[in-house]
Amino acid sequence: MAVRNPIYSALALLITLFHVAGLYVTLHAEFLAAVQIIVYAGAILVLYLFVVMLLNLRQDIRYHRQWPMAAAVGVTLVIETVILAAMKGWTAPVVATGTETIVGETGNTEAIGDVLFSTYLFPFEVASLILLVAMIGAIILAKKDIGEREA
Amino acid sequence: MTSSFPWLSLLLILPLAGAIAMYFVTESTARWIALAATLADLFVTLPLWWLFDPQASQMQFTEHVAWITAPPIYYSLGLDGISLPLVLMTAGIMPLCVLASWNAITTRVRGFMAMLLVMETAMVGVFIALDFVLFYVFWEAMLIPMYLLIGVWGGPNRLYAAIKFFLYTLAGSVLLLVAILVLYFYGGHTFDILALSQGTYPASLQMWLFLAFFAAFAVKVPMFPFHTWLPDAHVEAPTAGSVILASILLKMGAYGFLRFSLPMLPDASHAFTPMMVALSIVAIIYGAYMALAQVDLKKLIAYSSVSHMGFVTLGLFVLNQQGIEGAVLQMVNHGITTGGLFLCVGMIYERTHSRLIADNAGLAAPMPKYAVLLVIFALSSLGLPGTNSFVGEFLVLVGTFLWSKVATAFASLGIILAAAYLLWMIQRVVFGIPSPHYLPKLRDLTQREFATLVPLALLVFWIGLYPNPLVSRMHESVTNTLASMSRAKLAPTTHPSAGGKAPLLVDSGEPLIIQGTSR
Amino acid sequence: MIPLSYYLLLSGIVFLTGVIGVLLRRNIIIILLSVELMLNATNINFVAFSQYFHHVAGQVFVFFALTVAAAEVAVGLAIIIALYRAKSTINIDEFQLLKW
Amino acid sequence: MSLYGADLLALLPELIIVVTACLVIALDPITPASRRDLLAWLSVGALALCLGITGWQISTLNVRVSAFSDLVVVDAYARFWKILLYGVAGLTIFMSLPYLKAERIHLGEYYGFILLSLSGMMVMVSGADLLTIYLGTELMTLSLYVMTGLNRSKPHSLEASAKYLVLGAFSSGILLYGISLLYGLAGSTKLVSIADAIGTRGADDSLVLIATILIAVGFGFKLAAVPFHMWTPDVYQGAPTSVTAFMAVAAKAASFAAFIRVFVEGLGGLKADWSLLFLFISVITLVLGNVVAIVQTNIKRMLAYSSIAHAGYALIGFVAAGRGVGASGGTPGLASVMIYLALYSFMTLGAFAVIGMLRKGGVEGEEIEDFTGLAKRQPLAAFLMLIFMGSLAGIPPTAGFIGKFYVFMAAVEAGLTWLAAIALIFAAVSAYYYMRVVMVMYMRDPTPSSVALPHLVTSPALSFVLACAVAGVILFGLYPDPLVSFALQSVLTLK
Repeated sequence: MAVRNPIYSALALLITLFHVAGLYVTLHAEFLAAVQIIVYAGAILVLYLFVVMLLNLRQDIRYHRQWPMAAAVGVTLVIETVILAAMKGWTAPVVATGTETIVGETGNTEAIGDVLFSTYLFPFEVASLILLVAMIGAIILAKKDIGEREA
Repeated sequence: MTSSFPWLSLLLILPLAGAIAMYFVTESTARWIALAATLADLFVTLPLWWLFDPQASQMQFTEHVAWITAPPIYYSLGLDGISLPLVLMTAGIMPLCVLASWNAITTRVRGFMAMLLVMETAMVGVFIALDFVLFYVFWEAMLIPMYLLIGVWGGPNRLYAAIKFFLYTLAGSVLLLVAILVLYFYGGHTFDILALSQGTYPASLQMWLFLAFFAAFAVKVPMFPFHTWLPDAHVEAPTAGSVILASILLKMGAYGFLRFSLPMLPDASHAFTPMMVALSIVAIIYGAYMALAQVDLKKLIAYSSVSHMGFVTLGLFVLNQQGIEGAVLQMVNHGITTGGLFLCVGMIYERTHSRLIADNAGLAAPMPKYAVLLVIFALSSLGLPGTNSFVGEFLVLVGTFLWSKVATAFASLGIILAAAYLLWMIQRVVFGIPSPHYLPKLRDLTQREFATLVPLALLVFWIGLYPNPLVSRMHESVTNTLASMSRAKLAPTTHPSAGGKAPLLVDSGEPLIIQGTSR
Repeated sequence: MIPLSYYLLLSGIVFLTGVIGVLLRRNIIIILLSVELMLNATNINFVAFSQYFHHVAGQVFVFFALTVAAAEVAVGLAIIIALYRAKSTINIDEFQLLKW
Repeated sequence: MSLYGADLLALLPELIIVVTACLVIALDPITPASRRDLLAWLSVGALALCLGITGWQISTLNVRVSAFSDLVVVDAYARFWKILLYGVAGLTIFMSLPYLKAERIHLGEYYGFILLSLSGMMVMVSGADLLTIYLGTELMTLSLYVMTGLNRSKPHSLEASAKYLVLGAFSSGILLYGISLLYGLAGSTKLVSIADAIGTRGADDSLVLIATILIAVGFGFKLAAVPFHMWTPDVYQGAPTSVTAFMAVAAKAASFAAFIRVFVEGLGGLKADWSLLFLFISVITLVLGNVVAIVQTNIKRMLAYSSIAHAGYALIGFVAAGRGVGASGGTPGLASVMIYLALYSFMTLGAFAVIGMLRKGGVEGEEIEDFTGLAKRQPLAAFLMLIFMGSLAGIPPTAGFIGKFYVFMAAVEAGLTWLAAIALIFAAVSAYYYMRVVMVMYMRDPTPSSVALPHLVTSPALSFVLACAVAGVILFGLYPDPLVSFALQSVLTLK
């Protein structure tokens, strides 16, 4: 059952996020597990909760007007996935023989840090631009007196 | 015979230059500029009549310049015996259109004249283009100027008429583009009209292409089920617009059939002949019958156009020398005669502001000059011996007779009906009792108006009495068309990508046209 | 060792939950939360495959996906706040969203 | 050896754009409001510099240069799009100058966002790895979300931004899930590795199909293809007009560029599958776009549906490329998409520039009715709008005709004659709503009762934009050869 109050939804997501972090640990991605908790739980979710409480949203009419349509689409997607998976099966992936750094020799965090500033330097820079846009964009959008700035 | 002097380019550039000049001039000088540009065009065209070699069957005055390299598209122009009379007619009609609009158009004169001149470039371009894409560009380029001519300067119901004209013609011609592209791949990777006319195409493909061509050309002619835009457009357009529509635009459909459908798709043309003849005869009788019922002069002439253009398509699709020559002649004749009639209606409309027969009755006494000219054009329209239409219709009927006697009999009905509605119209308009309300407004023709109509009247008699120079000039080209039809060898049914490479008639090294081996 | 397919199945379920949440719910914040579910499903995939291949590339992708998610949330919530100020509602039906 | 020296040199234009963007944002607080034009000029200067560098790269390095561990490539294909994008961004900035002032939202950051969005697009067109393509897409769309919501005095601006964000995030999620599956298949997100993996595994793998479909859906949102188009009309209508123009032209072009690269270079082995998928999508896209556009009364909304329809036409060229036969393969089809979008930019920018000029009683006149009788009061502007509308309808001798000509030519060559026929019939349908704008401008007189007659806010910058747009529409309509040969050569570097 869907929970009416968005706060509960957010808190449920928080639990999911912790579980996902746990999964990361089982997959030997300790660094990501930490990042997951710090960024997702610590920053993103807190931001959500902050906004939900700021706007004081309690009532929530639960479903979208077009829910039958959406439900139909969802059910179709599920059936399709099952059929596709059952029909063809999935052959094991080819282990690529790329030059990418192998995890395990050094620590996980170290390995990621290593490639992040060598192989993936370019995406890293792009990501920094994305954060710049987000920061300035959020300031501009949330500021109150945007219209009056023009003299 | 290739002339070193670019006559045809000059023909295209002069009106366009006039149209551009409109941007810089005042409203009052716009009329003079337009008149000068159209007259200049006429004077460039006239020498072609004598320079043209009637013995030669190939294109003359050709120009051939690369335009787009991939795919190979050329700025390729030329005249033969079929297009020469039509170009002459276009160049001759346009100054008259300017004269007819001299006082009739009072608002936005510059725009109006610019549109007329752009139309002239496009119309001449359609008749002289030898590259299929170039042809299509000119063909479509007419749409917006004509849309504006009807929609901005037209009558009360002009919005409806303009959009109807626009959509009908556009919807018809979009399939033409597909047909052109298909022909490109089947016809050896060329858009050259002459090369494509030499090609052979599979029978089923010919049928589809014929239908695509038919959609474009039949709407323009207009043939029977596609004619409904015509009465609206003719009635709402300003006088010059009506004249252009009737005299020149309608000829383009027929010209398209003759230039493309017949030589490129001979088998399909043979197969569709019964249908085309049937539709033509229906148009002849239906148009005439509808004309009988009209009380509006413009509508009457519009329906008579449907009827007369039926003769043209009839002559084309009986597929013999007499029929086609008659059809081409009839195209010119209809341009002169109907153009004259529309000019006459426009002049009386300027006086009484009514196009109803009942309002414009009994003009013989107050407007003798006008009455005489109106009678001349009407008699020409009904095909009185001695006038131009007689020669054309006679040739068409002779050609039809060779194909089917029954069809001839039915087509002749159209002539009888034409006599009925035109004579009845004359009886009322010329010899009726003038309504006292309008009588004070009926002044006879001014010198400008007289000068507008007299050249057409002279042409009526000249072609009617001595058509030989015209017919002899088109003879070789018509023979040529029929010869390229009689080859009529079907190509084997293959997709061009399935078989070997088709011969490249126009060479180009671009990768875009390289064909694969299989799909 | 947990087989790879278990992770994929889980991520598939989480992803579908997210998709259906976006399509079904009408509160814009909950829709964004559903999008977070979709992104998390993706991340599970990446990390699982990364472990399977013994490649760090997948984990790096997750790192970037996280960055993007944070940026999207920041902008999204800023828009929501501004919108709420203007309209006093964040109910998606009042914006006529998802018209088919 | 300097670290990454050669790599940075290859990506010098991106670097310049980003540095200028940061500079503009940093300078904004210390620039007095009256001098804010300078920031726009600074941005335009950077664009001109980049145009020169990219032009110089064309003449010197006509090869495929990979940079940053093969995550980005600089090839002729990318340069084609970059040159287009510089032009569009420059014209958008010119268009924005008077528009933003009139709307009283003349912010310095705006130009920074245009440049940041542009740099995202440049990463997209250069990306050789799904990671860079994804990040480029996000950088582009995040900037666009903010720019869409900039005009808060207008009721729809923020709402449009919210819709855009929700559906944009949703589509990114779908795209990302597809990418994760492809990563699982290939062990790498590089397009070449993915192509190899698909080559060895074949197209019958269900996971390959699911991944392809998810990626197609993700890109379908970005391209505004039906049935993933529903954000387009609302966002186009709500966004400030200059932003709408930027979105309709630049974002669409960049999305198409990345889309083509992913599907041709990465998923080329699945040609048969995706060409069938996009065959259906292209047909419903152009049918729905053209039909729904007829009933619109708001001209920005109408142009949104028209832009959906135009995406459908461009997709036809893409489908033709997937079905391409023989030695030339998909070359004509892909080149036709590039030609189409390049020409589409000119007419769309021109049309939006005219809309942005139109004011009615202090606010923007964006209803079609607001154009009533424009030809009488502003004959030149009305005439330009006539040309843009005719070009959008594909009437020769304008650029719109040339674009359609090449797309349909590719379709007929690939044996899709029926598709070309359907598309052309709907092009005739589209002429109806484009000509309605002409009709309103030329054939209707303004009703005397209307209180605030619309008028135009002109400025030299806007005149420049209009002059460029109309020159592009007419010159490429009459002589498209340079563009065509450029596109044909550029597309060859696509593997």
